[in-house]
Amino acid sequence: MTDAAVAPSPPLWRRLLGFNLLTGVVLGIGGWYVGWFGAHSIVGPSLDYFGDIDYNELSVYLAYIGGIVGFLVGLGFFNYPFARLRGYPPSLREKETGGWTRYFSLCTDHKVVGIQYLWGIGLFFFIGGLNAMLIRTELLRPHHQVFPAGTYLTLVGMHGTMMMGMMSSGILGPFANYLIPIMIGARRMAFPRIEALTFWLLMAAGAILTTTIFFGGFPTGWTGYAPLSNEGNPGMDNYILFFALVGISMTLLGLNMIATIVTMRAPGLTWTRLPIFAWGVLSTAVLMVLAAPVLVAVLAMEALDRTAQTTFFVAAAGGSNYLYENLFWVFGHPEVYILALPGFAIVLELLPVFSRKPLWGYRLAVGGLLGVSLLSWFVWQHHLFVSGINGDLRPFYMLSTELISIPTGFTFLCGMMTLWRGSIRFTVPMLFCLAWFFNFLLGGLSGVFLSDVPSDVTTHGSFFSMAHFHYTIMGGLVFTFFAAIYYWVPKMTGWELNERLGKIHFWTMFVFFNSTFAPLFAIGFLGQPRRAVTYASGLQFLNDWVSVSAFCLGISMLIFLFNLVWSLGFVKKPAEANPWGSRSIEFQLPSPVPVHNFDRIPVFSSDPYGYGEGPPPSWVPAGATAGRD
Amino acid sequence: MRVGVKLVLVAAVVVAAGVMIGFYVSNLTTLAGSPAYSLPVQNVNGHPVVNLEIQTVAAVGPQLSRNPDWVSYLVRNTSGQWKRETVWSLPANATVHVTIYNFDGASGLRNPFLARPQGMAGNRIMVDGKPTDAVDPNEASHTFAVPALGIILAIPGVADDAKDQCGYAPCPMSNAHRTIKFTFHTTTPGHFRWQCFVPCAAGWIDGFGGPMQTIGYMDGFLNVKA
Amino acid sequence: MAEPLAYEGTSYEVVEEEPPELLGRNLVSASYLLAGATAFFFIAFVFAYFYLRSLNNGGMWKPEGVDASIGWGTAVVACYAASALLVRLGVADHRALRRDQWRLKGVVALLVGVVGLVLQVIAWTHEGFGPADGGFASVYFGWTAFLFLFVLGTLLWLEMTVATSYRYRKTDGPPPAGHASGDPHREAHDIRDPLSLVRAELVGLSFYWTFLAGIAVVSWVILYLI
Amino acid sequence: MAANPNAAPAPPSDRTNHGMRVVVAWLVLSAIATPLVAVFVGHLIPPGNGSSQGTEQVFDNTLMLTVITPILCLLAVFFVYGLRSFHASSSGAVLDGPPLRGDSQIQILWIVGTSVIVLFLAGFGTFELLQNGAGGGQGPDPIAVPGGQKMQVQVIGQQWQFTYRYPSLGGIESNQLVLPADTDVELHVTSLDVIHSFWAYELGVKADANPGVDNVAYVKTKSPQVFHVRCAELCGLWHGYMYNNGRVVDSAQFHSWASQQEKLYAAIKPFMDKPEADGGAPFGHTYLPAPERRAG
Repeated sequence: MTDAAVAPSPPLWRRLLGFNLLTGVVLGIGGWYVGWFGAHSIVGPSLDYFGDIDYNELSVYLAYIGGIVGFLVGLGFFNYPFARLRGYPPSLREKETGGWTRYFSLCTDHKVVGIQYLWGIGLFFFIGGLNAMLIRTELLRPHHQVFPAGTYLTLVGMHGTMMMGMMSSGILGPFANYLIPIMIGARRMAFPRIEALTFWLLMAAGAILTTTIFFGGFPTGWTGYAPLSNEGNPGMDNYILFFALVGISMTLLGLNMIATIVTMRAPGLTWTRLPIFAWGVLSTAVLMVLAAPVLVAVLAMEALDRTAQTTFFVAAAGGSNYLYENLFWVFGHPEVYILALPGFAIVLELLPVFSRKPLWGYRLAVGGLLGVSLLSWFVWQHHLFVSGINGDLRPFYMLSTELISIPTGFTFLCGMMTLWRGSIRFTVPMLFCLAWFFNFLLGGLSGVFLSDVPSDVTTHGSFFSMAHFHYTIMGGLVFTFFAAIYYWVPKMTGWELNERLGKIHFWTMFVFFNSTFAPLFAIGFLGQPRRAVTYASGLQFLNDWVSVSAFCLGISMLIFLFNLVWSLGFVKKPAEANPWGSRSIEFQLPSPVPVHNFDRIPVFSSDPYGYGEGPPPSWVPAGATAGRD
Repeated sequence: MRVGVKLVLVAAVVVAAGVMIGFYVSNLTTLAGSPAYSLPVQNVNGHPVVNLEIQTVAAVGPQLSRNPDWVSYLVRNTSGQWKRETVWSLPANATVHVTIYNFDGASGLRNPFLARPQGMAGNRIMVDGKPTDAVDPNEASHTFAVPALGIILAIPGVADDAKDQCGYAPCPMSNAHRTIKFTFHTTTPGHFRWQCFVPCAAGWIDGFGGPMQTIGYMDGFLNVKA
Repeated sequence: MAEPLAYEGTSYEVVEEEPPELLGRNLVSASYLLAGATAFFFIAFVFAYFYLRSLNNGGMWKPEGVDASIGWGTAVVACYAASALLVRLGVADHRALRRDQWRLKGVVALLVGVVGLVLQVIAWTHEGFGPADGGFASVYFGWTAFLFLFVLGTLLWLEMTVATSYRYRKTDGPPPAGHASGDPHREAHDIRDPLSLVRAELVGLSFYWTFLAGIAVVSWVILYLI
Repeated sequence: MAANPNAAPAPPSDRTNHGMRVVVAWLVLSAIATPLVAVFVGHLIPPGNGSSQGTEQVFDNTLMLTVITPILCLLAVFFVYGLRSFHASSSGAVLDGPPLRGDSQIQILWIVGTSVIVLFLAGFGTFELLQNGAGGGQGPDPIAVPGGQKMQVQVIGQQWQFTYRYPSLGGIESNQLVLPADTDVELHVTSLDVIHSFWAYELGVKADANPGVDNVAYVKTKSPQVFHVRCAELCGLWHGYMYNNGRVVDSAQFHSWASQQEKLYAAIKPFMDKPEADGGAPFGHTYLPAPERRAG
């Protein structure tokens, strides 16, 4: 593959004025105004369905479509399709400039996209976290105090939507994009441009959601239930567009992952030799490809309800709010496993390395991941046990929901038996993985209460369910997200992270995470509903406790941020190629990984978990002469 | 890059982030909010008495809002001007005489039960000088309701064919209007929300978007202070 | 110590080349996955159709006068199906190395597809009802609108393959390096013999377009027949 | 401390029967902890004894907590024991552990164990649910209907208040839910605009209020008490303020409250639809969906 990838880079001013983030933002804002005023001047008042209000919904959507198109044009995403429309032949990658500017432009190197994802998602993760801090500030007192009525709802909605939307790609975005091609012995993802597109769509989505505060916010929380969303301010459209873009991004990300894993595995990498992380990515990606389109469809209906005045969700006019609830949760429940499964995979991937034992029960672990992925399609109405939908189907959904704990239990068994009689090293990534067991156990067992209809009557819609999904998603995903960061960032950047700060981060996060969310189980049981700005004055002590813990949790995140900036920006201690003694292939490459990954496509002869089974086999076939002589 | 330069960079990023967070939070704290408006308190026989004069208008007008076509409540301040303030401070254990001038037409109540005046002295209101026990639910233009205090009353609307309809607020008293008077008593201190129950936000589904869900228009607080 | 998998300083010239059929496999698998995603997108509309129909909330599923015209619907879906069929036949031609016949079929398929889109737009304006007229009207307009968008995207993809076939109809061997992505500054192709990919792209496209036409037929059965 | 994966020495053989130790410790701990949890913790779990349904929920929660306790004990024993016994030595080279790749007996045991627990819980939950609906909203066609005479109350949610209509009392309506003690009540929950959720916490009742849907829930009140009603589904601006007290009162008080309410209601009565007794619709107004507008 001869290539112009390492062509000499043009001068800086050319790079700044070319297709990059700067032009993307400028054209994006320009496109927004073109859409907005274009719609107003062309469409005029005749299509102003809302008569009395001072904006027209159609122009809101045209503005954002203009903005997104402008953004993508500015980044250079339309160059290739236009060349193809004019009949030029396909090519794999955009002209790469090298240097730091490639992180701010359309770059088709999967390693660059992985790092872009890490920082981009990190940014929005911290914005979501900031919202959580503001929510807890408001809940210091049992009645309104800091934010005006309505704003609290916007905060809750932004926190939930941001976290759900962004963290869906939280592991597949940075780590799978970076690692999957390496782990399967490939030099690229199947579709490098689509890979870049998923990232930049996510960034556009994040910007749209953050700016909802300028358009009145939205009152619906992350679920966006109609018909309340039909009533919402134009800020509601930001929610719809955010989640629709996230849905498109997720679909494409999953598609790219599956295509890559299925078609691009190196010789010898049979399905039973695939790293368990790749299995986790695969099972997640299947959910993404199939579930996210349902989300896009239901949001499309909602957008039509708001613009074209269709009546999908208006009961008095032939629609039904149950339609929204059903379709949303058909996406929504696979979605929570989109969040949880990569966490399982990371735990199972890291435990063998740090207990120096093979992954116990490989096939069972794979079966567990795929079983969760499959079962997650049959449980969605457990979110609607008291909604009055299909009262007679509740026993079925109760059963299917509890059945999911069987494949989830496989992950526990395989993880625990991998630790058993191992030689455990308590490194920072390992600590985060061990914390996963604790958090996910509490999260999973509290889920049993929610899956049981009689218990769910009290716990549904209360802080109990809120605590439950924070234990599973924050305790299950965010902890493993940090495990992955501490484990792989030295490989990705070539610099080590400070271990002492990492341990401080871990222990503060673990303690304050539990101190924040464990009392919420009690608060929920004692009758505090979610998303309500007021609560019974008797619950003030517990709520204050939670708020203070949450602030400490926020400080713990700042410790992490400090570690990141300090280690990667100032200390810059070069990382060893294989700091953890891992047998996985990415650690047999230099840190950071060279642009072409491998000189010669490796040949696999075993899975990467053969600890205690003698020296690892060579990946380079005999007689290979690629590379330096 | 030298360490000093890096430190300056980091500091700049931190400051920029701080400014943006501050901007974000301040934007959130002022989003559709209005400050509490203290009503003048008279003292009658050692007992606090408040006269609350409010106006309900179909279109708040460009003078008072960025959204001139929104329906709104207005309150009269001490200098006799109409202000778009809906968070009102009241003393505890006070008698509040309320006068509502309604310049808006009827939209109709969705739940007719709320047309029964409740929670004020005598469970009865004066409509254009006539004592009234029940308003025709279909004639209701707005309600003034403080659910936590049990106060609910429907405000009858101006007839559609009335002459001299008010356009944009503030509406002069020469425009067609209905006058509603009643009295209620505040008790313990607290924050009590008040709202309108009539789906009167024209253009939104269920008539409950925009001004109906924005403090400063059809919703507000009674901040009862000790 | 085993042979390292990569040296940091290795330049691209010594890196082993990618097998050219890899991208073809990528493309075909992507078309299957895209079909899966598309199916789930439209399943939402199928569900909406049957759900709202069975509920018939407020008797507003299909009020008087709301009935999609089967004539227009048949014409539109027939165009989609014909276009997809032509592409399938074109793939057979391409396999049999009858490139000129494939190009002809490709262009006709493109035109027929565009005619289908135009007919769809005309059909919308000729239905005697609007999107706000109840459950069926919502599903009808939502489904056909998004099918329209999907078809539009597929036709753009078809245009790309047809255009590449036309541009290099007289070219033997690889096109000039500067043609890669239409970027005149390219010094080389990063795909060996990029024109050989037209076949794989066509196979993927043909599968997806047939699938989408199948969805159009399903929509025809559901929206117009039952 | 980078271990060289290529030259890991074989681990020293370990004759200790770790598995037996863990199992014994687990059995002992579970045998102690489970009864303690069942007896002392279970009954503390809300919603309490406010209604038959509430009592059943407490029992249900207690049972699940009891089932969960041994699982928690197993994990606790495993991790406390495992992390103490199996960590790498802090000095010197890191040894590889024994290359155990699976054990079909343990796998089968685990699968059977989890399946039994799961099926038992699902079966038990279904049993509890089918007895009397467990206080949850069941939609317009309830499957778990308690027998006997039931008092009907319609709960009408709107932005942002619940009102309650009593068809058996001439269709009177109230801002506050007042129920007679020791009575089976059939709640018909509906909404006039967006989705709300009627949550009578102490009574163990939760049912979503959906526009155009009649969501039925059952509750059997017990002794007189005050309970709290909150909205449990996000419904807009004043969602957080959509709460009120309700009362369960004895029969005499209930009737005096009803007649008082009837007086207040009399003025508005001409504007309300006719009650069922006079040949009108069952709930006086068109809020309750007609039979063909079933949801599900």
